[in-house]
Amino acid sequence: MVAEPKIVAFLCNWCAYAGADLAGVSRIGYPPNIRVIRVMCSGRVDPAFIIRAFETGADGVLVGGCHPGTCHYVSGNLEAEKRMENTKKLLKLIGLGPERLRLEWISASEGGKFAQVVTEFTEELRKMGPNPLKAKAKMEAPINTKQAISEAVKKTNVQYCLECGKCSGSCPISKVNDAFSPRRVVERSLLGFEERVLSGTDLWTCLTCFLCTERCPSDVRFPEFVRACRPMASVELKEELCAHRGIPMALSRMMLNPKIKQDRMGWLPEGAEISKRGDMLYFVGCIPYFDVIFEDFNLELLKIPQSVVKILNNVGIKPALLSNEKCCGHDMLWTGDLENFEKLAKKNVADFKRARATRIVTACPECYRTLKKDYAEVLGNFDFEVLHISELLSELVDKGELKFDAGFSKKVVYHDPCRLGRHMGVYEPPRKVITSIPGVGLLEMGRNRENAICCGVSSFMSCNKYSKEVRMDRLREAKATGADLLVTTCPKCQIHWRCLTTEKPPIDPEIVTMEMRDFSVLVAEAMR
Amino acid sequence: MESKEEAPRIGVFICHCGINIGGVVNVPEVVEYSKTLLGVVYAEDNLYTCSSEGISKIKEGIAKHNLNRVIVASCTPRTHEPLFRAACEEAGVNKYLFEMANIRDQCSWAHMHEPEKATEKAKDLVRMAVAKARLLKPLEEPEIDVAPSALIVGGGVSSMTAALCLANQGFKVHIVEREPELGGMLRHLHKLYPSMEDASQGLSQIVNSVNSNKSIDVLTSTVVKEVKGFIGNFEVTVERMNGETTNFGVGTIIVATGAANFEPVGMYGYGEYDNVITQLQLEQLLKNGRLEKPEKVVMIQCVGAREEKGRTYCSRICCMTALKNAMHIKELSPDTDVYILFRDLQTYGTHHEDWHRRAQDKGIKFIKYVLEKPPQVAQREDGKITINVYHALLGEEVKISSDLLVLSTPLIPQEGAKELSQLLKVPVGPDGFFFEAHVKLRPIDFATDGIYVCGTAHSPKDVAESVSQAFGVASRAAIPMAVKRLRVEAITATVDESVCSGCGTCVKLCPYGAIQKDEKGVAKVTSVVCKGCGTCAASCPERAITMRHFTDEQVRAQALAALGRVYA
Amino acid sequence: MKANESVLVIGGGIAGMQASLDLANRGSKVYLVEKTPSIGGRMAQLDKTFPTMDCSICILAPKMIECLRHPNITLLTYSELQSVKGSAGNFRVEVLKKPRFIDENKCTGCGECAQYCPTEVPNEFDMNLGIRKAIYIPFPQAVPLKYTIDEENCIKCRLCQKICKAGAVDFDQKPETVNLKVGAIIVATGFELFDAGRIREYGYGKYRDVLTSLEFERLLSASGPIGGHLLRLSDGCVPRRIAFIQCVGSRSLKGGVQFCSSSCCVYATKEAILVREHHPECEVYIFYNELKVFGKGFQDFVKRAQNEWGVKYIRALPGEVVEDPKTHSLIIWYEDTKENMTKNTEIDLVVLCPALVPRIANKELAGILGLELDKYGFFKPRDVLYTPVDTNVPGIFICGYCQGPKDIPESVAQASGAAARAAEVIALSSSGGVR
Amino acid sequence: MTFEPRIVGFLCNWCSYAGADLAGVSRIQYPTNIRIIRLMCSGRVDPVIVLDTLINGADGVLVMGCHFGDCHYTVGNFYAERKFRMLKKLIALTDLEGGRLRLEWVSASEGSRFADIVREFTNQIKTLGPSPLAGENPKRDLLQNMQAAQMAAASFRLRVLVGREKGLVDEGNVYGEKLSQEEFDRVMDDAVTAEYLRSKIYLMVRKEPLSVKELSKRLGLDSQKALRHIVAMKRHGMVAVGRVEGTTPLYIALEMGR
Repeated sequence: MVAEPKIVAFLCNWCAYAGADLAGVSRIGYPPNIRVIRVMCSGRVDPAFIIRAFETGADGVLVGGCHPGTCHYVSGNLEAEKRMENTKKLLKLIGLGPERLRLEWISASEGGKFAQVVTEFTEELRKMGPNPLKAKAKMEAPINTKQAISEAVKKTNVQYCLECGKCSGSCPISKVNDAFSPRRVVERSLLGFEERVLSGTDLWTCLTCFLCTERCPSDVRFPEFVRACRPMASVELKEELCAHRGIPMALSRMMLNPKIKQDRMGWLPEGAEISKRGDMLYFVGCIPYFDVIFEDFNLELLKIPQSVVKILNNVGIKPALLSNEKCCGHDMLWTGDLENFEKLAKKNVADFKRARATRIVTACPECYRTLKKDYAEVLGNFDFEVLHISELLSELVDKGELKFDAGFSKKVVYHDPCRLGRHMGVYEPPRKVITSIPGVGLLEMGRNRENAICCGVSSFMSCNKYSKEVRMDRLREAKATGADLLVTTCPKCQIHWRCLTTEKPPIDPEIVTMEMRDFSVLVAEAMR
Repeated sequence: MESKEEAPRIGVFICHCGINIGGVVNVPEVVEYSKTLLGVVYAEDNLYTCSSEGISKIKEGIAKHNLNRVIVASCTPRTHEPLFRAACEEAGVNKYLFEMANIRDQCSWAHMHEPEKATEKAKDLVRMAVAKARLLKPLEEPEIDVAPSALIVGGGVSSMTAALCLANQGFKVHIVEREPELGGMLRHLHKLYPSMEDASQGLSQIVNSVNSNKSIDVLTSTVVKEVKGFIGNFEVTVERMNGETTNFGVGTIIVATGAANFEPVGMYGYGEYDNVITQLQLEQLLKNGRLEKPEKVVMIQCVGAREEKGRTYCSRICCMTALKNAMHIKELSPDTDVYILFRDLQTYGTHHEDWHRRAQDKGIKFIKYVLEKPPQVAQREDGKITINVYHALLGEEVKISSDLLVLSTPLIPQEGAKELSQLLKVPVGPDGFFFEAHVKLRPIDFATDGIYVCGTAHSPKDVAESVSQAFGVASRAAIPMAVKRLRVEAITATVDESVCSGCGTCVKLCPYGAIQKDEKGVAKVTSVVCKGCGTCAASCPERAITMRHFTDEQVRAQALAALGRVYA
Repeated sequence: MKANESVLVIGGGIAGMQASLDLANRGSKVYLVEKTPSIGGRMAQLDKTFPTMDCSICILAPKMIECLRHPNITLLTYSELQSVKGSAGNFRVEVLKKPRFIDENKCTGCGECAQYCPTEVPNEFDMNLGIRKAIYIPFPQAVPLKYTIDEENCIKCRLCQKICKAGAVDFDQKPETVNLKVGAIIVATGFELFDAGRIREYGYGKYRDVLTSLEFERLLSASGPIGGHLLRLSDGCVPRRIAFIQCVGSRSLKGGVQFCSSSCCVYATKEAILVREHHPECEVYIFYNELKVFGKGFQDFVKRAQNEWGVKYIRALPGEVVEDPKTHSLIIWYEDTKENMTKNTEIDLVVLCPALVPRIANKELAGILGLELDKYGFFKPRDVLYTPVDTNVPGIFICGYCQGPKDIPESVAQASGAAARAAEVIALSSSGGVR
Repeated sequence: MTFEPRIVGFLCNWCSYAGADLAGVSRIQYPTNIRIIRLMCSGRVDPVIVLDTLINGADGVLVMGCHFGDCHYTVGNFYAERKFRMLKKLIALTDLEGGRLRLEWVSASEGSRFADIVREFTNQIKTLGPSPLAGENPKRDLLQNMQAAQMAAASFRLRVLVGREKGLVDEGNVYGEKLSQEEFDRVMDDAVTAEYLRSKIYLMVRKEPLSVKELSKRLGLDSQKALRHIVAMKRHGMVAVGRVEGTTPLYIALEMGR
């Protein structure tokens, strides 16, 4: 027998919900597949609600609101319309198809229309077949946290802490938030107050930027300790502290489903030379999704993969791409979802093999670190060479094989993303490439290379007033150099910085409107 | 060289000592001033008169202006007189025709904020020196023999190390130990850091080689009763427990009496609860294997040390002792939780830091406490000790209930240190430990020639450090004994027979018995024995005694010069 | 005097000098080898010494001169050990005497030559803060007071040759090998400074007003590059706020050395007091993690610095020293670990106290002498407890900082100790056979 | 212009002088007024020289030595202390302020104690004001008293007593008779007064021949006592009858040994 479609409906209190009532009052029948959730306004419906609904197995989601012009809250419904468009794009990318999401205007007097919409939608969903995704069970925390933590302590040298305070004197967060001190977390763990470590927000406050690791004379690797503890930490708190309502991670989890066929290649420009298989594989990462999720920021993120392909083609490389590439799993690894991280890693590696790749190039520092370092650790054997685009290009600069056509005179300041810099020690390649662009002058911020500070947010966790301080601090520092352009290799840096424009009350545009460019985009711009 | 006849030709050399003097005192002004003084034929200033450049300047000056008196106005004669005297001698001026004006230690440094007044004072000090110099007379230093034997007071590891080293150099050694057996503090210790070997093992080796060494004469259960004489010729009287006394002579004396352990009665429940003990007592338990496998052990550092008042010093060894014993406990029972409550962990140098890291590996728990908020200690009904310690970092009290509380207490001066210091006429410092001649460059000498100090009698230190010092004194003491003959003080008293009435007052009051009445019934001074204190001269009813280099005339001249009056 | 009654001492610092003087005074012949042009070592570079605040060169100079004048001591400055053969009681040693291009017997140290020499070179003795000429003495109280031409920088204009009335300049001087027979050898090569630039977050080498403590000593010293008038190098202003940072490269398991240099806490205290002495209005901070006050009189010394001199101690190792992009003044970020508050403060002059590390050259020397080094590069005692100055090679002894971190008095006492052991060897060998 | 006292310090080399050095080394500041004379031992401080210093206009004299038991020469400071007591007694007779003279024990490790004493003593002298003996015209009769005191301090009798005190009190005299400290002090007091008066008489008659009557008047002493002193002085060959005026002999001073 065929499974009956399940529809989750979010109906606004004043129109659609009333319409649904009317349908009942008027004894108009409609299929029983629908489960109605009442919201005060369709504007309240967060894309995250929808994504989560699909992630947990809903076959369709219906959003009902008032007709344009009749919104009880003036314009809530228009807001909803915009969001639904955006969400549809995500559904397209992830391969569920936009059709499973439906927005309808239903007034209090349109009982009939409501019944009709439900009936039609149920039919369509029947035709589409069931949503491949199913609700997944929550992961169990390890039983013996005490032991797990003491193992983590040994693994990350936490026992060597001398309480000198160098970590908190370095930590960008501690500087703005006295409540947070890496060494306090350390001391608690050492004196056997594990519970308080796991239940508190400290674990989620750490940016894992490795600045303390870089400087700790006792070689205490705090971020790694934090990472090791997070799987045991309170999941509720994690959800609560996660920015953008966890959409990115939800999407990543969805990709795990074998039946999911993503439609993520839309960005690929005409005439780009790529292949399905090949020695060098370009690992794109989640940029297509970010492009949609952070649409409003106008960061033109798709330019990044486009530029990378252009550059590769220009230097005579025809990269292999994965049409159904999975998330590298970085955020899961760093937020304690080890189970799914491992699954993603395995799937990606399988795909790499299938594509007969031996070398993997990426333009994203997180992907870079995750593939190069963490995959190897988790999977044991990982025999692929992982390159950051800047490494690849600087080699070419050395060989004199990197040719630029269009030089442009710009003062550029380069920001070292934590993952590329301190995590992986890649400081010079991007600089070498940038300075090799005709006309480009490279400036340095006071805190650069090992001493660079984080853009302000990591893994979309704990985005708050403190991370805001950090982000502004970094932007101010960049501005102070007098550069025209702030260049980074990490799309997330740009996202986190640009996100400041949405802050209320608005932040001095002087600071936040600094022109930014992704490394690859900058390079590509200098090529024909 | 006879300078009585010829008129004084005085040269004055005034030192800037970099900016130590020059930064406060107007040196050029003082130079000009000294040129105006009676008898001064030459004056100059130097950046550092003690530099080899300065020294050659003095020599040049003597030659060029054929000076027969030299004055250096710089630092204190206590450290620099020998150097300048030597320079004079090399230039053919008897070294007792040299005089110093202390315009740094007792002027520029002490009056840093009053440059004018300091300059005035400097002038006076130079004037005083000149006044004395005019009356100086050349003197010769008699030579004496040095007995090739040493007395070592104390019988611990420092003492025995020094003894063996001296014996190997061919000297006779007498060890006087008041305890019935040799060994000192080492007898009470279990293991020794950093090597963690048994204290008894190394100790027995040393004791054996000491006992089997023919050149070393060991007197246990014996104390020093009296010491007379001077370097090269000390007369020692020792007394055994049974009251019988022995005398013998030695050339040098080494103080190696060690230190005692502080008993923290009334602190943290010590003496009140039986499971509150000192590290030393813990060593005993470990030594005799009498420590059960406790669930928790807590150690508190700086108990009775580094106090605001009283015992303000750091005892140096307690932190490592605690680490050592903590590690030992962990070896005996890995499941025991060991806490060390400390202020600043004194893990200096290489080995100590090593052990610190190992202790961290072993999971020993370190809690920093602050002097303002010391741990609170109480005993529970079940006998466990509860320790409440304010944890500054966590900003809260941490409560530990422990089976055993171990107090790390400092080493304190050996009882009888003060008596010995008076017996030998050597000082003890404010902390009660023996006080060396110069903290920096004479760390194991006393100001008194021929007497030396080593080991924990000098200040708290561990075995390796004590042994280093012990070898050190073995060298210092060997020097005069190796050269066999010494030149001694020329600054001695002399009696004017024509004036002496033979009243014998001086004979009675001389602490060295350096004055005897001769057959003519007048007083006579044995100058090698005379130490030159001058008490006799100041007391002679007939004022018949002249104290060389500090004659009535010279002193009076200085005094008058100080008052701006000319000596008539 | 019999060969086996003489001793070779390597290193002309306070330890080497003390060992030499002890031996010479007891009648042994001593050859004191120093690789720089003057004896004196590190102590000669210091302005004052703790805890008595004695003027360092003032108490050292007499000893240096005593070494020079002593009939039993032969100074071999500007020389290096080349080879050693034989065994205790009977070592055969080759010492390379580098050419000074100055006839030591003729040179009066008048310094005319240096006045005319056209080539200016940073002065190593002043930690390269000051300058010297290509013909030079490292410092005014140098012993012997003989000039040296450093080949590297000399432009062979021979002006000095024309100037020198004593006719001491001799450009034809060749390296010369001195062969010695000695009964025992004492090694006292001291220490060098950990490269503070390696602790990048403190900006040494990047900011002009971030100095090392030894550079600071030279600034304080009257014979130093700016005559002891404490000023900022960047702008010549009197600093209003000075900070000392402890443990730069020491006590660390990463990027530095694991051991504690044992003297920084106290010498920083000394330097802090000196600052207050120079400029009473200048605020002084000492950033430390653990105050090592184990030495005799140290704790009282620190108390005095706090109570009488108003030196402020902050228990924290700062995270970083950054330059304010606008004002260009230095800002120290730190967590005051007594209050658990992360703060920052503006500082005019930052003094780093780098780890004092064994000399790199020890490796080579150890090779020549056949000595063992510990994992840090210190010479290894035969038995750490009972024979701290002995080595794995009988007849060769070690003392001072090269044996392990220690302060001046400890070095002096230990130097005497090494002298005593050497004396034993001599005694035993002259009475046949060494243990 | 404020009064800047001239203070002379007699310090022993081993403790006090070292203590003074330590004060400087530790940069402990104190007033500049003191001028230090270094002696090997406080026992070397001869009362005659101290008095001489005061006579020549010192506003204050500070004698410093080792603490009891620390003396480098075992007992030098004991003798210093005894001499000093005698000195104080004499000064008391001369009506010069006793506060101008002080004895203190300072060890080599007591730099700050040294500074404290100097500071405190200097202030004390400042409050006392300039010495009446300082400057161009010193107070004449006080000067004469002081000279008498100095002469007494040089006298055989007082010096023997001081030198023998230890012996007499602890070991007893040749006949093995011991004196108690009190007895000795009584003897000492009498001797001091007597020697002082005789010195004074001597100095008077040295200027002009005087009769016992006149002397007793000037000394404010009943003539019997004055006569007894004269007789004693005649015996010691200090004075003789110069000439006889009517029936009253006038005495004159004789030149003495040194």
